[in-house]
Amino acid sequence: MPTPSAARIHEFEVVSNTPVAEGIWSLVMRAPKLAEGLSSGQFMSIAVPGDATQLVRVPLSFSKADPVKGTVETEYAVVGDGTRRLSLMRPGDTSDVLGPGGHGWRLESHPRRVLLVAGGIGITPIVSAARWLAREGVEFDAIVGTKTVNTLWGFDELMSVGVQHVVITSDDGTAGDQGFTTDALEPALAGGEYDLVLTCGPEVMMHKVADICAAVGVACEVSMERMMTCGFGACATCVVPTRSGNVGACMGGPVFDAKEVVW
Amino acid sequence: MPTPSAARIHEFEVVSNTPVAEGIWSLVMRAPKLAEGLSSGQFMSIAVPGDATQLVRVPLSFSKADPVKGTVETEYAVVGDGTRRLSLMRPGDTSDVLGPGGHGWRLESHPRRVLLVAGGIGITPIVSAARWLAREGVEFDAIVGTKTVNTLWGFDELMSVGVQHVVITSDDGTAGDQGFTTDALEPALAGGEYDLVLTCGPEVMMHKVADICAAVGVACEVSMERMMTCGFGACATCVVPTRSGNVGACMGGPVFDAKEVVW
Amino acid sequence: MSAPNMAVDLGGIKMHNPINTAAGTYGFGWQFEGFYDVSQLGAITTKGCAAEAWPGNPKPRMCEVTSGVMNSVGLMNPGVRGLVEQSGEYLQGLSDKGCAVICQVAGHSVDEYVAAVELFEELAPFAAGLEINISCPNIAAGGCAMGSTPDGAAEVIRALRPRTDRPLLVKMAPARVVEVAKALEAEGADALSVINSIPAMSIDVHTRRSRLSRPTGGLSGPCLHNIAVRMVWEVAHAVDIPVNGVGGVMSGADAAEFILAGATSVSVGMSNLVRPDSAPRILSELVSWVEEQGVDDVNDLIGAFEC
Amino acid sequence: MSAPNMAVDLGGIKMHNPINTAAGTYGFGWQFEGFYDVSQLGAITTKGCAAEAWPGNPKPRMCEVTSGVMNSVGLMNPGVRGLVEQSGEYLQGLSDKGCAVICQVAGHSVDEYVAAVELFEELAPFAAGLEINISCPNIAAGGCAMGSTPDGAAEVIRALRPRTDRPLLVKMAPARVVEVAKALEAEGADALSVINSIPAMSIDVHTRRSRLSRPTGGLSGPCLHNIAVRMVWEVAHAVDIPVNGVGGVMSGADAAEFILAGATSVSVGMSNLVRPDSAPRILSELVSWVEEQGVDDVNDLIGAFEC
Ligand SMILES: Cc1cc2nc3c(=O)[nH]c(=O)nc-3n(C[C@H](O)[C@H](O)[C@H](O)COP(=O)(O)OP(=O)(O)OC[C@H]3O[C@@H](n4cnc5c(N)ncnc54)[C@H](O)[C@@H]3O)c2cc1C
Ligand SMILES: Cc1cc2nc3c(=O)[nH]c(=O)nc-3n(C[C@H](O)[C@H](O)[C@H](O)COP(=O)(O)OP(=O)(O)OC[C@H]3O[C@@H](n4cnc5c(N)ncnc54)[C@H](O)[C@@H]3O)c2cc1C
Ligand SMILES: Cc1cc2nc3c(=O)[nH]c(=O)nc-3n(C[C@H](O)[C@H](O)[C@H](O)COP(=O)(O)O)c2cc1C
Ligand SMILES: Cc1cc2nc3c(=O)[nH]c(=O)nc-3n(C[C@H](O)[C@H](O)[C@H](O)COP(=O)(O)O)c2cc1C
Ligand code: FES
Ligand code: FES
Repeated sequence: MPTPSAARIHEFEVVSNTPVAEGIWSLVMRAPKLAEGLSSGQFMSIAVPGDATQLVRVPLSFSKADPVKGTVETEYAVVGDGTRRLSLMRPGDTSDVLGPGGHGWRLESHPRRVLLVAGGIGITPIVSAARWLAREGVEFDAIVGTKTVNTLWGFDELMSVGVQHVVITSDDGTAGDQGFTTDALEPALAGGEYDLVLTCGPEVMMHKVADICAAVGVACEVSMERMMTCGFGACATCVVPTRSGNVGACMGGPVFDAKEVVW
Repeated sequence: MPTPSAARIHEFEVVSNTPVAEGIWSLVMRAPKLAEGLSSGQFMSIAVPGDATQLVRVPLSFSKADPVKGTVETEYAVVGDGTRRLSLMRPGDTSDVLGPGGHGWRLESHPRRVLLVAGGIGITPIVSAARWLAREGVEFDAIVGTKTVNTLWGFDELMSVGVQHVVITSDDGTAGDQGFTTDALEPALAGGEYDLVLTCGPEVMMHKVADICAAVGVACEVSMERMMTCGFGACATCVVPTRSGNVGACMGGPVFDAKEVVW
Repeated sequence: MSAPNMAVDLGGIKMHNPINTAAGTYGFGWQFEGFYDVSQLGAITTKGCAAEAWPGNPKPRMCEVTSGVMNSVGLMNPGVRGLVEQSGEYLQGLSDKGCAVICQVAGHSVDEYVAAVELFEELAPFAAGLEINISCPNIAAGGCAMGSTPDGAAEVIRALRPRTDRPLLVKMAPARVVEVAKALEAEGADALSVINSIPAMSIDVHTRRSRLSRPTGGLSGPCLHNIAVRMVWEVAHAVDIPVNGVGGVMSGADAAEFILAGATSVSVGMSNLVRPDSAPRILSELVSWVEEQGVDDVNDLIGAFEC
Repeated sequence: MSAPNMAVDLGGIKMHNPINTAAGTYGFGWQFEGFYDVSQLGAITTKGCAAEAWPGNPKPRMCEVTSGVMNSVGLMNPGVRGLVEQSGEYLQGLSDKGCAVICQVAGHSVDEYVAAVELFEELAPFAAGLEINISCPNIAAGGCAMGSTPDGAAEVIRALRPRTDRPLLVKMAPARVVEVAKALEAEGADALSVINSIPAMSIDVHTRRSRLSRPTGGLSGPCLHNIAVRMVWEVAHAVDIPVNGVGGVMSGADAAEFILAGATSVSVGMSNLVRPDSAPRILSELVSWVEEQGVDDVNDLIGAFEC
């Protein structure tokens, strides 16, 4: 039989849940088995309480899984009703979470130096990637894009885990360079230092990142977002068109080899 | 134009909400305008939070409205999901309530002495009636029926407001006399002291009370329960068949002249 | 920016804004006067009335289900004469204030519909239009049974059309809507109300009995909203007469969805019952949406859904 | 008291209990093996497969609505060969453990249905029955378009009946269910699955666009449960072949409602997706209910609704 998802249902308890930037919250939950099982780039699907008419779980990446403390941390943008209700959860509140979900970052190319490219809330799995690269002893730099200075999160986290060099870009120039991550990407790749780019952010951004990498021949992995109903491969609502056909983002992804994706 | 309901939407805050007998809770809420407006035998419809799939309000009678403190008290039986969720409300929690609803006790016969007959949770508007009769200076006695001693509530309240004589009946004989309220009613009416009976309880009980009163020629008012959707006369889901046709319990009732009801 | 035009024309019924009420959830209008000034709505639709009074069905007439209610009221009504006696003066006043009064018409047979329409013609000068209910799921004859096939629906309107010059709306059942709508348009209906409650069933699994006094009832509420939006869209594409969207409207966004799908007006139903001040709130949310959309006339948004 | 008999016979498909799964919400079964032993269910129904693989529709394929989801997956599937290659061994094992494997069959035309059935005959010895999906709301041809009229539905089954001796279930659209069911019975269908998701529409009122990649999608979930119960009841009264109840089953009580309304078996759908361990929980709740009802055979409760 094909391999079923490794996801299980885990009860969790909120340890902390606080705003860390404009519209962005950081949730730390206690869920020991999940914390052990998650590998970087995977995701989890949270049953958010508070509105019994809304049954679908909210899929989120994580920035840190701490198997020792048994905790998982995620940063999320409040964009609609599910994430708004999530932001209302208080320390001690409980619910359940399904995970670990899908395929994480692959590093199949055994890179020597990695460039991380995050757009907006795409920073969450990028911070996780940074922690993991640091653990693996792979050097890395980062480009972090934000709308404006108030919506920026992740710089301190990247620094603390040992990023070498970070370029910040902002749409309005209030933080770092004015412009998009992709503006910073071309010059960064010009030096030829990188043999892998990991990226997460708006799909248009990731598409452009993928194109730029392809043009200069650098491997690229993208973390794709889709409307997910189940999160474990049963419903086919989350597919990403790839060169080998439609592939479910919740099992074959969310991380894909950028060359495989048909944008 | 015919007279619309006097009901309005009132925000309320829970003052206390505690179990007072097996399966019976007492809720005190602060809702000053409602407390001023309610007259005995009327009802209110509470929007109970906690399950967004359940939109219909829970209609409840009240046992005490205190215009000075601005509070309203009700005793309710936890019988299903709405009342279960109501029992989860904590002091300080808020929601809204629609009221006052309908017609209360009428006393149209200008009684000298009244007999109150309560079955089960029907005690709530009966305690309110007792307070009101006491205020009006009308003497009254009571028959209170309960399943068993643990589900009994209201005896102390009736005593404290000056009931002259109370007969308790219980299905299993654990409190007062074993039997039904109606077993106690016939002997009570035999003396000819009463010129009005007010009753609330299961419909079969009220029907029997009405028949007994009719047989001995004593006026009787009954407080009827119906599935209510609106509580203010707009939907016709709550009708009671009467000699003058179907009448909405939420506007023409919940209190009806027993002689009018077609059982 | 000046306030956008909200006035719409529902097949000859002039409404100063698109918000209407759903028959059976709004009594005869005056029930809501304690909560707000009803004349601010574009129209109200009164409870379906037949030529003679109907007693309706036994209790229980309502049960609550997931995100909705089921009812089996069975068109209990005071008859056209009863309506006019009890509420005629109020409705005339409402009409004088510029709120369109739509009177719903009930019947068990073509003859009964004819008799009711003739009585409305005679007694109800305040009626801006008549809504023919051929879709009540809770009566043994007439209603749903007639309104669920193109032939049955057409037969009723064919008989009524010559009896009145007033705008005739038809309240449609949630069945075969495209075929039925075309048949109704061909018979001269001026507008279509889409949809009535959906026949449904709720069983108490402990007693094995229906939670209503009849085996089935009509389902209302947000649970069916997206089904109704689809039906409005289908009907609006199939016919040239305007559509009044009905079903699960709890917010201005829900009303806007109907308008984008092709509805000229929108009826608030169950929402009136659970929160009596819903309709004016929904109206003001709708006005805000029209403003946000940057148009100066709500009519520019009717059917403006982009595929 | 000994445990009640839960085994039922769905038109020749032997199930050791009445719990089945709804096509499209259960993958090919193995997706759930991480959560529980799938063979404890009475049956599973696999994702609709056509003779050749289908890519399905573009994104977004899902949006959430009040107490439900809408999907426009469009029957993306690996084709019968793909199913057998990827999942055939697993499904054979499941069948060997006593869980009935029902394979759903998709097509855009009668010929495509025939081709798919012939492939299943050839390649899928594990199939206890075939469920013909003539009710997918998300494909341009076939599906709903064929299954919504008695003639269209009959035509498909007339062509398939001679090609297989296996039990043929038909997955019905939520439209004209009595007429369609009778037509299907007359053509030799062995059982009917009632209902597929209901065509619905959800519009983002800010962008004026559909929240799916197509204008409409299929609505699933508790929002439509009571509509489905009514349809099961109507169909069960209209035909003599057994019915599999589908729609909004989230609990044992929901399943029990279907059984009382006349269903022989019950499919769990959307509930699988939001809580992957739903089906065995629903089964155990159903067993408790049968015990509470004081019968020793679930078959005594089929259609035991009292009017
Ligand atoms: C694998 C994966 C990882 C993700 N990681 C993160 C993360 O770390 N931080 C973060 O802020 N967001 C993340 N997202 C996005 C997040 O799931 C959505 O923002 C969230 O579901 C929105 O829910 P809502 O009810 O608040 O908003 P809604 O009002 O429902 O929708 C707002 C927008 O969110 C998106 N969305 C809604 N529901 C889903 C769903 N079930 N699946 C996918 N997208 C949806 C839609 O594009 C929609 O337009 C991730 C999504 C996926 C698929
Ligand atoms: C005018 C009036 C006054 C009432 N006063 C009291 C009171 O003081 N104390 C008290 O305990 N109960 C009172 N009730 C009954 C109370 O409304 C129901 O017990 C309550 O609504 C049950 O809701 P639920 O969700 O807990 O139960 P459900 O699971 O919904 O139903 C349990 C039972 O409660 C009844 N019920 C449910 N909903 C309604 C409704 N909307 N209207 C009427 N009956 C319903 C039904 O008979 C049902 O079988 C009163 C009812 C009315 C109409
Ligand atoms: C209690 C109740 C009574 C109703 N009575 C009628 C009626 O008399 N005539 C009618 O056409 N529809 C009637 N309906 C249906 C509504 O008019 C409306 O079509 C349906 O409820 C869907 O809209 P909603 O979801 O906004 O309520 C009734 C609905 C309810 C809840
Ligand atoms: C994501 C998704 C995919 C579906 N795919 C199919 C399918 O391939 N074939 C089919 O007959 N029904 C399909 N359905 C419909 C279900 O089988 C079922 O009939 C419907 O969802 C109602 O049941 P529920 O409310 O329990 O989900 C699908 C439903 C969903 C939510
Ligand atoms: S979300 Fe269900 S298959 Fe991916
Ligand atoms: S509850 Fe609506 S009329 Fe009485």
